Amino acid sequence: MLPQKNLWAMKTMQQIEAELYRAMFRIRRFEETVLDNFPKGVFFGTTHTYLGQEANAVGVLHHMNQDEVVFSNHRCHGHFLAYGGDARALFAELMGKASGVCGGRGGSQHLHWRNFYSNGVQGGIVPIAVGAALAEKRKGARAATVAFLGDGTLGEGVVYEALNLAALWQAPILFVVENNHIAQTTPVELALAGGISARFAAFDIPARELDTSDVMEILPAAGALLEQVRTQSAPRALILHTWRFGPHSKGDDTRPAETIARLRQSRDPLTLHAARLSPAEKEAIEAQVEDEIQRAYQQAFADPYSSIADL
Amino acid sequence: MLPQKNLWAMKTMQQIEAELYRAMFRIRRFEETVLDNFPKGVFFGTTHTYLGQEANAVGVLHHMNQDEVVFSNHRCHGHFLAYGGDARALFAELMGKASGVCGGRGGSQHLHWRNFYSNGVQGGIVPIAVGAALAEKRKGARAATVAFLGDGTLGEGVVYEALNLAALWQAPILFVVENNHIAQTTPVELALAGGISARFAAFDIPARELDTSDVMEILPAAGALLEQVRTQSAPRALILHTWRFGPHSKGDDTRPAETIARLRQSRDPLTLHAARLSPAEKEAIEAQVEDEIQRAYQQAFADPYSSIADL
Amino acid sequence: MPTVLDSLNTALRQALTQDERVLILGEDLLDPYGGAFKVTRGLSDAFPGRVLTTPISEAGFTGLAIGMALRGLRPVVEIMFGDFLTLAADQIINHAAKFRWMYNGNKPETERVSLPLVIRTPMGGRRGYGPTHSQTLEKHFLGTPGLVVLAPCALGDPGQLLLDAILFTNDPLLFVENKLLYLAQVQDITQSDDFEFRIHNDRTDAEPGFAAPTYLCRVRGAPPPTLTLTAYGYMAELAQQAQRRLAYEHEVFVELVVPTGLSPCKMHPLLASLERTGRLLAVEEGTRNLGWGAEILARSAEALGARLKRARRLAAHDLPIPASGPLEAHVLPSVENIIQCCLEMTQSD
Amino acid sequence: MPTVLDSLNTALRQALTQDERVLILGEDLLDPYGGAFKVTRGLSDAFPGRVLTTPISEAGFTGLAIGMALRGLRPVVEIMFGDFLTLAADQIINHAAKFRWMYNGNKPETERVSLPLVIRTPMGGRRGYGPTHSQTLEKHFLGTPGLVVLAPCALGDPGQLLLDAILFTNDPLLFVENKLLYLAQVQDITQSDDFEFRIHNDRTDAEPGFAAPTYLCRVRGAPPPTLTLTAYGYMAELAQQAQRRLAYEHEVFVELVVPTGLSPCKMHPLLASLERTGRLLAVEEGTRNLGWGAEILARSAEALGARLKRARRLAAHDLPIPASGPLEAHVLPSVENIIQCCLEMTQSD
Ligand SMILES: Cc1ncc(C[n+]2csc(CCOP(=O)(O)OP(=O)(O)O)c2C)c(N)n1
Ligand SMILES: Cc1ncc(C[n+]2csc(CCOP(=O)(O)OP(=O)(O)O)c2C)c(N)n1
Ligand SMILES: [Mg+2]
Ligand SMILES: [Mg+2]
Repeated sequence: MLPQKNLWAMKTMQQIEAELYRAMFRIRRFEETVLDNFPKGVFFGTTHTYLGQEANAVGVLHHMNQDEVVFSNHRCHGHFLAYGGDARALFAELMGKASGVCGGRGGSQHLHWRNFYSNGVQGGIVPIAVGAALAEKRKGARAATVAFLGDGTLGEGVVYEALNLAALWQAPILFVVENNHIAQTTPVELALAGGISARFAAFDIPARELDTSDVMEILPAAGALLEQVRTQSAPRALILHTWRFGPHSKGDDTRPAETIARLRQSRDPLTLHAARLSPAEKEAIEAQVEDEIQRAYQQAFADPYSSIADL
Repeated sequence: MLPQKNLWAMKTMQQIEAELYRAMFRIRRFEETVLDNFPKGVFFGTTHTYLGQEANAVGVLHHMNQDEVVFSNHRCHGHFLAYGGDARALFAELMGKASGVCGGRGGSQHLHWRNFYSNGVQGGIVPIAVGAALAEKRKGARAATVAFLGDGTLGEGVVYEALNLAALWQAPILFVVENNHIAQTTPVELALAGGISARFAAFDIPARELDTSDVMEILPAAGALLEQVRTQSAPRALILHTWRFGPHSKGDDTRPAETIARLRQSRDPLTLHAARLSPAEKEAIEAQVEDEIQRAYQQAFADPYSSIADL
Repeated sequence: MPTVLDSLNTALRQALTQDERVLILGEDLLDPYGGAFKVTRGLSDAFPGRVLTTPISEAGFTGLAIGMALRGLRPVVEIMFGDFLTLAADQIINHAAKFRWMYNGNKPETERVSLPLVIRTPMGGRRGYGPTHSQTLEKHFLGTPGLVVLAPCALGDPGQLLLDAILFTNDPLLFVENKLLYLAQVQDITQSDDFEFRIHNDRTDAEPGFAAPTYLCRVRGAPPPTLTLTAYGYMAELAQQAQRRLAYEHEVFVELVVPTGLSPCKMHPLLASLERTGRLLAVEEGTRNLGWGAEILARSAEALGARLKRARRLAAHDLPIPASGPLEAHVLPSVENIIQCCLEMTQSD
Repeated sequence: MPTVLDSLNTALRQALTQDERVLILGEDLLDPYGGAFKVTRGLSDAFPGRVLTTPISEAGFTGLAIGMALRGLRPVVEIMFGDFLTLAADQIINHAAKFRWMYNGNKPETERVSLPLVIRTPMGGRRGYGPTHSQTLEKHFLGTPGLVVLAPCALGDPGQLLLDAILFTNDPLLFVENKLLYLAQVQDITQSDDFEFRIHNDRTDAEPGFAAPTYLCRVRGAPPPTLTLTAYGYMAELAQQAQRRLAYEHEVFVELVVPTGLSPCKMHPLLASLERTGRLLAVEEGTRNLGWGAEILARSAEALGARLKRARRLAAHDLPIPASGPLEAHVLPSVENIIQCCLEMTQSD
């Protein structure tokens, strides 16, 4: 949400709520468009959509300043769009087009734009995020770094090396764990012994847990933690219990359809938040976003493929 | 202490105390002999002595049955000797002799004998120990596995992968952390954020902490935990706060001499335990051990070098 | 004929049936999903408790398997993408590969350790997965003392190779499966109309019952070859396509040598062919520098000296693998590239 | 002349002085200890807060340094023993080496990332440290796209090589220091009574100001060489000793080519020498299979074809490195081995 950031102080709550809805709806429609069009063969490789988790990225990244840094993972579209990334460039990246975020080199999981970085190896980017946070600290910047990671990624040892170093050297970083209760097809219970917040406590990193899909709960919690990160120049963790509505990548959901249906009913961040908007406002936003996403898709589609001349 | 094990039930407390003293004194004199003779050039490579930590290995491994398994680390001489390993074979291994524990291939850090294994890469053997414990469990054996690791080794991520797997799959293993407050030259405070027992708690592994150099405190605590490991077929941790009396390897101690002197005064496991023995008994044991170690050294010294014909 | 995937799946099933010490560990292995590439599909249902789905801890569960192997089981590890072998590099290089030799100095037979561990992993690109899910990284593990590296191909019996490895190895073994090979049909080399095959059934000395064959392939009825082409895994498929087209479209006749053992590498079938042709092209999907082909060329140069008239490697460009289809296709070696190279090498001399 | 250790220590001091973005991270670096091999001795006292002693977390602190480099610092990492690079393999291969290329597609200059990271590490045996503290493992990292690998030698100015790397690289760079080289005296190649040197000052194209020279060495006044010997790092020292003895004791004259850039490898000085001699011996301390020498032989065979009359590699035996002195000495290549090989290669033809 970089562009709007400076206006924050001047905004009414209503405006903010509308913006949050717009941001979440943008992700939702982007991801749905990806899944809908995948069978047509327009995209290369595979994808991991953010459906159901939109409130996390939007609630956290709404607070980011221009000079602040975000590290993301394989499920990065939502993070990227919430950071302010361009939908056309992201579509184009997935399509292997020259106009893509990384000119088609990275594809869905490997993005870099401004201070946003993602990679496709679970956990490996976490110590890198800590290093980035320390670099900003050394420059004397009061910039926070955010690192997103999933519940499954808590299986990787390097994450704990990173937590230890972050705590020892007081890196100004917010770890955001998105516990969507599943890793690919593995339920969190089969992969994770003990508790998530206990893992941060073990390294002396204060953690806050939220079990919600309501962006208006995530927003202030994230804001408060980020302020602590900035002012105390120290690590914090935010553990968001959340749900994945779609498949892990494409067509690989082994959960019962009823489970998903129930989740979509009770834990849809868009439905929850839409209730705060007037129907007219909601419709207007949705129409604008729909238009934006469709245009972005069409433009990306029309863009030329990456050229071997650029290699 | 394998050979004596079957006699345990028949032993008096006095006999046990004498045995423990013998075992600790054996380690002490072995290590002192190593350090004393190193400058003569009789050993290859380097060494990490167990001086000051004797009560840990002896208190824990006294309980091991023949079919049980031990994983050790770079500081393995004490573990090896307490396990029942032969002093001559260990001297010979350090001297690169054919009669060495591994025929001179491994040297000081890389030992294998019966169910005892060590390696020189910090932390890497910890998941291997968990796998071994699970293999014994699968065989239906009620055998416990013990894995020793130092405070510094808690920096390695793979240790946490191992803890998670041990807890998820209920491996019958006892993790013994020897927190000697230093890793090479790095004080534990510079390397470890949060707490050691919290790190086990985070993975749902019950841990017991002892801050003692008294083998008679370690012995029952280890015994009780090992019984839990065997009967509940589940992981446990024993955290032993302890002190290294010697250099990390040779001549590389950066701690003030007074600190070491104070530790030797207050926390010497041998002095502490010797008080329980009659002076005559103590002297008799010491004389026997002295003789054993000197003979072991001389024999190893006289043994032929490993031969390239055996490669 | 079955696909390579079916063949491997059957082999795993047989291994679990024939030896109860066999276990499988890896990420997302449980049915109905049955693993990311489905090589383990159906196994967790058929063998409850013996197919263990793990957390995302490549080093950790590889380590577990090493411990299991040391203590008498015969575990099989799946690393979901070969790209993530890097995470288990220390477990493989500094633990598994060393233990057997390092611990066994001077010990009587009964006190020796063995380490029967198979690590299977899919490698390779051409699916648009991008820089961290498309690599051919086995080159970083070739030449590790104590580690055997095998790569099945669509010739012969890839499942048998895997089964033998699981049942008979006593050393840690890396089994590299190219992703595109999975859906290829196994070629019955005894019944080919187009090709003539010979098999060198290299039994590696240390492992009784365990063979890593090398296949020699010529276009049926072709005149003597003027160049030796060597490739493994899925590149062998592309090389065979190139071989056919070279014969039919260009009247250039090459002999194709396809090893399944990459490390240690047995050279005699290749060297025998080179004695005939004097020209060598090694094709691989990994990047060129310090790749498998480097060892092949080095050994050929050592053995033949001036009799090696021309030698070249064809490999991926020296870049990460891009996600965009056209870029990826350009970076990886193609049938066209192979044909082009062979033509250059046989025309000018 | 200073020792190689002094030269490297001075270079680190200069780097910290000349560019305040430079930081050093690694285990046990703080004074008075100053690092396990003392290459960083005195630096933490002189530059408080810029020499960071880390927990035992090779992947973790390498990752930290990658993040620092991405965000504008110029970190230098020390891995205490090169054997433990395996623990950072994923950070190096799947993160550091890829980012620059993968992220920079089609971006304007100002939006590109760079990743100026130097990872220094001591490698090598002959000190009796045994299987996990004596290896020469750089071969597993050579040929990684996006990763530069350098190895200083005692010729010329090893410190300058390190200083240039730290100040001028924009790519991740692995700097491999053989342990026995530390105590060797730097050889002033402009003032040698016994040897004649030529330098090829290969500036790698991408890095202005950053050069990885190759040294050519002949015994002063010797007749034209009949064999090209190539080696790097400490093996270059042994090769030079062999070269001298070959000349004086056997009247066999070889040209020694010592590169400091291992990957990418610049071949022209070597190839030029081979055009003169037609015989190549590559010597390395790592194990033979898929080692540096494989790439050297492969490239030589590609470039020279039948003009490469004889080619061989001399390397460590295909085993872990034993701790016992006599075994270790046998497993690693020696001056005697080099002499023997050169004699065999020049006598029979
Ligand atoms: C090191 C590594 N191992 C395995 C994978 C394959 N993989 C991709 S996503 C994923 C599951 C990740 O789960 P989680 O961290 O919970 O994130 P989520 O997908 O639920 O958002 C796996 C196993 C990978 N990308 N990297
Ligand atoms: C992976 C790895 N990194 C570094 C080392 C070098 N090293 C050997 S012992 C040691 C310190 C270990 O400290 P700790 O675990 O506390 O054990 P202690 O030596 O105190 O018994 C270090 C850094 C190593 N052996 N392995
Ligand atoms: Mg998840
Ligand atoms: Mg310690």
